[in-house]
This record gives sequence, C-alpha cells and structure tokens, in this order.
Amino acid sequence: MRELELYFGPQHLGMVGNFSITLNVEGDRIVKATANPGFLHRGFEKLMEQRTWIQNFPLVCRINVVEPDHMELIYAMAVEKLAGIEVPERAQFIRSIYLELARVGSHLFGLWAYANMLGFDTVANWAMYHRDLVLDLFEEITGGRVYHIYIWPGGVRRDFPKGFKDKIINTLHTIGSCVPDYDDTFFNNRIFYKRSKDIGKITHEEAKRMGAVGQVLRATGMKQDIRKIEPYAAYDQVDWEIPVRTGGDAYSRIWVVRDEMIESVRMILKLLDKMPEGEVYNKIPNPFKWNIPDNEAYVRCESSRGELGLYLVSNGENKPYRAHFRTPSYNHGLTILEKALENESIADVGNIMISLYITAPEIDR
Amino acid sequence: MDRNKLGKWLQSPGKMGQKYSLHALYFCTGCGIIEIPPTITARWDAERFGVIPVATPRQANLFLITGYVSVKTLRPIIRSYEQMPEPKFTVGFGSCPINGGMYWDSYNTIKHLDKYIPIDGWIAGCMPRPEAVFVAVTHLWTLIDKGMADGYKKYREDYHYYRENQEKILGKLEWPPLFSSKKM
Amino acid sequence: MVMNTILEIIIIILLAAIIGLFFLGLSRKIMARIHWRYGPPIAQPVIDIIKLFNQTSMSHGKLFNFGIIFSLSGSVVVLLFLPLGEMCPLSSSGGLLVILYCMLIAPLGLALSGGEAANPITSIGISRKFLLAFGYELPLLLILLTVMTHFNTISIVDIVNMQLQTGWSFQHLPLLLSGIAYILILPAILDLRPFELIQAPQEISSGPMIEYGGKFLALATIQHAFNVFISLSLFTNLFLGGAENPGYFFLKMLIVFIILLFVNAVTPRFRIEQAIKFLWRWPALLAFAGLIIVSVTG
Amino acid sequence: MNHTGTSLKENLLSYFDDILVEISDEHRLTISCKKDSVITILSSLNRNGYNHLALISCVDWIKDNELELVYIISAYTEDSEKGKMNILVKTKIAREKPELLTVMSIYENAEPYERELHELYGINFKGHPRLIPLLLEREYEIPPFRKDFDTRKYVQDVFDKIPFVEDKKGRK
Repeated sequence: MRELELYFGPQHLGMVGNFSITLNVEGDRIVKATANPGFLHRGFEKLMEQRTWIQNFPLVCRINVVEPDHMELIYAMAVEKLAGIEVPERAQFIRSIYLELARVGSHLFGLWAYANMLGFDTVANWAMYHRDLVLDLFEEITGGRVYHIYIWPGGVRRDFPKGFKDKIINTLHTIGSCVPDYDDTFFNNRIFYKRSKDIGKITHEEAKRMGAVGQVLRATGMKQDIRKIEPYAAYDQVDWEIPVRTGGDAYSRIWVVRDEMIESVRMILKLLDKMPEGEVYNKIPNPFKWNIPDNEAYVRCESSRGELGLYLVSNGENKPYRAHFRTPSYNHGLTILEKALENESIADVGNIMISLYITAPEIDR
Repeated sequence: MDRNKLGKWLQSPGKMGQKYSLHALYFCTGCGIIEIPPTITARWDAERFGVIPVATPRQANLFLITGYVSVKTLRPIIRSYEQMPEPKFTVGFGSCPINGGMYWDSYNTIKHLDKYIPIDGWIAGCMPRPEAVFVAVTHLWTLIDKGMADGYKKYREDYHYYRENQEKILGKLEWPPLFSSKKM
Repeated sequence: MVMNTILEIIIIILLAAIIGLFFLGLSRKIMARIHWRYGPPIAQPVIDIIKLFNQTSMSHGKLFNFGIIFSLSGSVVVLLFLPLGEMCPLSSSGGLLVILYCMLIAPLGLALSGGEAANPITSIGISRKFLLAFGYELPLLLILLTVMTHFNTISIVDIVNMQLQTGWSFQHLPLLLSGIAYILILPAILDLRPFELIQAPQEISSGPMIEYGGKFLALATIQHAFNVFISLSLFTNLFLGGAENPGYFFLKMLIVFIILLFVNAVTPRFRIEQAIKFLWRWPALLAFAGLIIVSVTG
Repeated sequence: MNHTGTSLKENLLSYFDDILVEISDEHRLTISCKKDSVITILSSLNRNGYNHLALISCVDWIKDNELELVYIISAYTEDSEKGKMNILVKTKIAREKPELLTVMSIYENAEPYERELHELYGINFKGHPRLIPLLLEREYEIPPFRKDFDTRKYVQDVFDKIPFVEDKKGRK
C-alpha cells in the first residue's frame, strides 16, 4: 500500500494549541509520527534574563496558558529558595487552595478538550461552563480571568476577601453536584469506553524509560506525585490520596484526571477547615534594588500535568542569570507521543494526544 | 442588530449574509485561544451571533489571530489567510499581534502583524475577555455595513508589498504568488 | 396535466429544501439548548447559504464542479419519487428500487468531486463515507425487502395507501423489527452522532468538505438538507403510514428527527470499524429477522 | 543531613576519583565532573535507581568562556527519602565548537533536550540520531540563547526594519 504523508495541525480543530504532527500513514494505520513543535516558541528563558526578578512574574505565568498558577508558584518558590525568604503559614494554605482550584479548572479544560475531540459537545459545554465558575473565583481574588499573578515571593498578593470561603464552597458544590451527570453521560458511556480502551497504550516500563510524569505515569500504576514526595505549600497538612489506574491507556488517563479532580475538591474543603489566621505575606526587599546572591536552585512541584521543575541560576545581580523550566508536556509531547501514535489509526491522533494531556506552549516556551 | 429586518436582506443580501454568518477559522496561534472555548460554549455562546468555528480555511471568512505570532506560525497564517475565500476579515486578538506586546524584545515573535497581512480590527488587552470578542464582532458589523472592512481588497492591491515583507522574514516562500502583481 | 406535474415538481423541490434547511437550523438550536446555550436563529443555515453564494469560490477543476452538481441532482431525482402527502409527481412510475438505486448517486458525486481536489484528507473522508454507506446499505436493503414482501408491492404510493387501511406498519411485528432497524441506521444516513464520521471536524477537519468553499459548500449544504428530507420522509412513508396532508406528514418527520437529535447529544462518535460492526450486527440482525418472519408467515 | 545523600556521596567518591560532590541543600546533590566521565557517572546513577532524567540544561558562563551542562536526575520510586533526592550532574565544556557525547543510550528521553540545546546553544551531541531544528524557523548566526546574542539588537535589525505597507505606498 502506498505510504502517504499527512499533516495534523497546526490549523486543526482537534489540535490543542499550536502544534503539528507529521504522520506517515499506510491506509488508516500510522507508520511513523514526527512531532513538530516550535510554533509557540518565544524564548521565554532568554527574555527572563533581561528582566528583573519581579518583572519576571508577568512573564512566567504566560508560559502555560492553561495553568499559569503553577508557573507563578514554581518561580516564586525558586526565588524564595535563592533569597532565603520565609512564607507565613496562612499564605501556604492560601497557595494550596488556590493551586487546587487551578488544578480543577485545568482538568475541566482538559475534559472539554477530550470530550470535544470525541465529538461529545454536550459534556464539553458543561465542562467549559464549570471552568468558568472557577475562573470567576479567581477573578474575585485577583482581578484577572486567565493570568492572575497572585503568588508572590514571600506569600500571596492579598488575603481572601470577606465571605470568600463560602463562595469557594458554593462553587465546589455546584460542580460536585454535577459529577453524577458527568459519570452517566461521559465516564460510564459505553462508546467512550470503546473509543479509549487500549488506545495509546504505554506500559509501566516504557513510561519510566521515556520520562513520563503526572497522569501518564499514574495511569500505569505508579503512585508518584511531587505533592507527596516533596511537599510544598500546605500539602503535608491534610490527608489525601493519589488516584492510580493500571491500564496505561487513554481510558485510564482520563479516569485518573477525573479522580484527581474529585480528590482536589475534597482537599480544598479540608484545607479550608484547617486554615489558620495571620499574615499572608512577608516583606521583600525593594524590588528595584533587589540583588539575589550568587547561587542556584532546582525546585519542583506537581502541576496539573505532572512534574514541573525550574532550574534557576543567579550571579548576584538584579536579574536571573539563567532559568530553565522542566515542563511535563515536554517529554509527553516529544518522546511519548511519537511512540504512542505508532500503529494507531488516524482517527485516534487527537484522542491520544489529548489523553496524554499535552499543552503546546509548555513544550515550546 | 438588524438581523430580523427583511428589507435590508432584500436590499443587500451579500453584506447581510457576511455580517450574520461569520465563520471563524479555528487556529490556535497563541495563548489567546484559551478564551475562545468559553466564547463558543455555554457561558457566552457566540453562535447566537452566527459566529462558529470551522475546521478549514476554505469555509471560513473570519480569521481571529489569537495572540502572539511566532516566526514559525507566520507561515501557516499566511497560507490559511490566502486560502480563505473573499470577502474575508481578520481580527487581531490581544496586544501581542498589535506591536509585540510583552514580547517586544523576543527574537522569535512577529511585532506588527499588519506588516505581513492586512488586519481589519484589533482587540487590545492581555487577555481580552470573551465579551471583547463580541465587541469586536459588533464593531466588525458596522465596518462591513460601511464597507470599511476592506483588508482583503488592500491585500489584492498591495500584494507585492506584503509578499516582499513576508519574504524578508521567512525567506523564499515555497508557494507561487496569489495574485500576479501589476507593479513589479 | 403536464403543467400540473411540473408545478408539483417545483413545489416539492422547494418544500424539501425549506424543510431540510429548517431541520438543519432546528438541530443547531436544539443542540444548543441541550448544551445550556441560547443557540443561533433557526434561519441560520439560510443565512450561511446566502453568505456562501456571495463569496468567491475556489474550483479545483471541471470534475470538481460537475461532481457536486451530479450529487445534488441525484438527490433531486430521489425527491421526485417520494410521495409527500397527496403530492407525488413521479412516484407512480417508480418505486423503492429506483429510490434505492438513486440514493447512491449523491455520495458518488461527492466522491468524484473530492477526488479532483487531491487533498489526502478528502480521500480519507470519502473512504469513510463509502465504508459507512457500505455499512448501512445492507440493513437498508433488508428493510426495504421486508417492506416490499409484506405489502407485495414496490410502489410507495401503494404502501402508503395500504397503511391507511390497515394502520401503520409499526403495528405489525416483522415491520416493527425493520422499523427499529431503520431508526438505528438513520443517524448513519443523516451524518449524526454516533455515526458522524464523514465530516468529523476534530478528526479529519470536515473530511470531504475540506476543499469546499463558497457556492460549492452552499450546494453541499443544500444537498445535505435534501438528504435529511429524503431519509426522514422515506421512514415516515414506510413505517409511520405517510399522511394525507403535508402538515401531518411534517409533524411525524419532526418527531423522529428530534428523537435522533437527543441520541446525537449524548453520544460521542464511533471509530469507523466500530460503526460498521454495529451497523452490521444490530440493525442487520433485526432487519433479517423481520425478513424471515415476513417470508415465513406472508 | 539526610542519610541517602551522604551514603550516595560516599558511594560515588569511592568509585570516581576526579569528581567533586557537594550536598548543596537538603535533598540536592551536586556532582561536578569532567566532560568525559559524564556517561559513566550517569550510567552508574541509573544503575543505582536514579532512573528519571528530569532536565538537561545549559548555562553560558561567558566570562570563563565555558558552557556548563547540567543533568538533573531523580528517581522513580515510592521510597520517600530516595524520591526527594535530586542530583545535579555538572560538566563544563569550551564555548568554541562545543561537543559532547549523547546520553540517549542511558536516558531515552534525552533526545528532545539535546536537540533543543543543539539549536539554542550550538552544542554538538555526538551520536544523536537527528540533530535537526526543533523550535526555530529562522537561522541565527549566534545560537540565540548564548549570552552574546543580543535579542534587542536583533529585533531592531530584523523586525523593526520591515516597513509598514502604508509607508511604502506613501513613499512611492
């Protein structure tokens, strides 16, 4: 049979972000897939070297548009580590709550993308509506819908407004009360099972060898989560579980996402109960004259896609000398995707890609 | 909104059709795409105004350039734009295509997108809210009414200049010129 | 008499276009409401078509232009053989077999024109279209055979008249089975989920339509509207007893269509091999069972 | 100081003699080595269970005329002490014609990282199967992430020099 070269993206409805895959196909079967990133490359790490420590905050959150909050957190954590700034306890709790809300929002976005991919417009619309409810909360705390710049070295920008706790609980209950609907229409749908079972399968060994993190790894049966391994913010203050599945295919990955969302909601409710009173930020030096001593740091956190790391080097000036983000989508999108697409059908390209939870801006930076 | 006025439909069906059936090309050029799903789904529902995303440039007549444009993205943008049937409208979404925005000193993003393709309107802000898309759409209606959304005509007239600018950034373009230029 | 027939032909084509486009608009509105959205005006497909005719369109060659017209005329021919209440311009001269034959013309035309476009996605879309057609033609043939054997005629007008005397076909067991089978394959014919495989914008960016723009897309939309009308009215004629007046007829079609839309709202789309597996298993089995019962008892 | 870090340090020092190991921070171990021994150190770490390559980064120390490569390694494990460890393996190479062996034989996911560094820093990884452009479209004289590449000057030279179409028409 004749081998055909097919371009999937960058202009494509099933494509999340500006990303492209070149497919060599034989009939309906993919022989070889080559990921072609770089459509969103802005040279962030280079730009960060030209801006002061504080000026970088608006920049870092734009690296991943789906979940800017984890990007803020990782940069704040690295700066805190380099400059030796302490964070008050209430701020740690606020950070955790805020990040878990961001995780719920990001997972709902992922659910939108996946449902939309399968042609499940109804669930996609619901998920997007519920994500908007989460964004409304962010808007109330920070004033921004998408980009918040809320986490700050030494704490968070401001305390929760009055009565905000109830609003969070209300919103979470609204979303939580729809979980049975989602289950009935989507997660327990027979066609969803048929479409995703054994699609894009990655074994546990392969996942480890190719640097999988986050849902992709947890869907192969490994309980790995940076929030448990190396707790930051207030994740060690409450009990929570790491949802795990063993299939390693698209079906397991989407179920892990669902379980994580529910776990996040439970965690927020527990954190809200335990939240102490007090200050929400420690003073930082004058940002215009802020030089950070000669040092380097590697910090990591669990973003909603997996292990997110930042290698930050300072040489004693008012700007970072070098910053390098280790983003979870990088290996998922460039190594694992090419492997997972082999021998699959063309109809499942978007299916596999979205179930691997790839966001293009994270890869390109 | 004069969608329900039959007289206007009989007077100028072409213009009215273009106004109330804006098919937007779904192309995630940048981070602005994050506000497009809310715009087309339950909360804001752009389909009320006839704005729906379509999958291929041949069916589209509105090109929302969502966010910054890197050098690598410029090539598919130009190709998609040239494939769209006329009349076609372009709207730059976000600050970045206007003048580079916060990536003004980045070596890999295009500043001033209107040097390479004609733009009919801009939405400023980072990120513009979904409401801003509707403001842009209603504004575009007025422009279409007055015959001022004529970017595609400009492109036809000054194709030579646009192509020259495109080739300065991208090198020799692999596809033949769309229009044979008169002022060579 | 001739004048009368010509008038009827024109009316039936116009009516089919209007009703088909109304159904397309309604489907968008109803889907929007299920999505918790307000939705577009019902006339939105008409607005789209007006716009498309006012656009420049890119042709890819003579066969590209010819194919789409071929497919449209195929649908028009089928329309003329369908009785719509009292109106039945040509239905006295043909029957179910002619319809079955002519219904294949529409996808063939699209395939011709898509082949000229030379886009790899188009060929994938067309191969899906034919595979799907292959999937639903078998049960459809069995269903029509059952109906023809049961009523001992191939004329739809006779079938409708007999149903007026003996009640809807749905009341008889063998025809009930084939009626259910027809409902199961209707989404595949109408390109609704779970069989929305041909366009599948998220998978193969609207498949055969990828190179259509301007007036070609408008013609393709009108063809789709005809297709909606044809398959729904065939169902109504065969199983829901047709109707004496067009209004009643239209109401029956509407109810069937809305049921299909509800299914459309809560299912994702199949993969192509799963779709064919499904089509050849349940509808084909039901239709076959119906055929056996009819031939044994009848 | 935690137990895992110190035992690992002793273990490494007993095998390799020309390396410098320091425990810079809690759960962060820095190994500085010569460029030839990177492969052996990484494979010995991999054998010891540190099987997750998190990042390959590069720092351009323009004053010393050196590029510093940083391999950040951690472990896939459910053992909490070991899981916390992050090992930074550092090596320095010359800025002119930088060359290094690829580590793809040890960590398969090093492939895109090395491709990226090849593109952004001009480092040639020997034995890499496809060192083709990953992110960039245009070609740059100096690889853009090196410190002597001035983006602001580049923007002025390239993007700002392109005239607006209206200006062009006005002049003619």
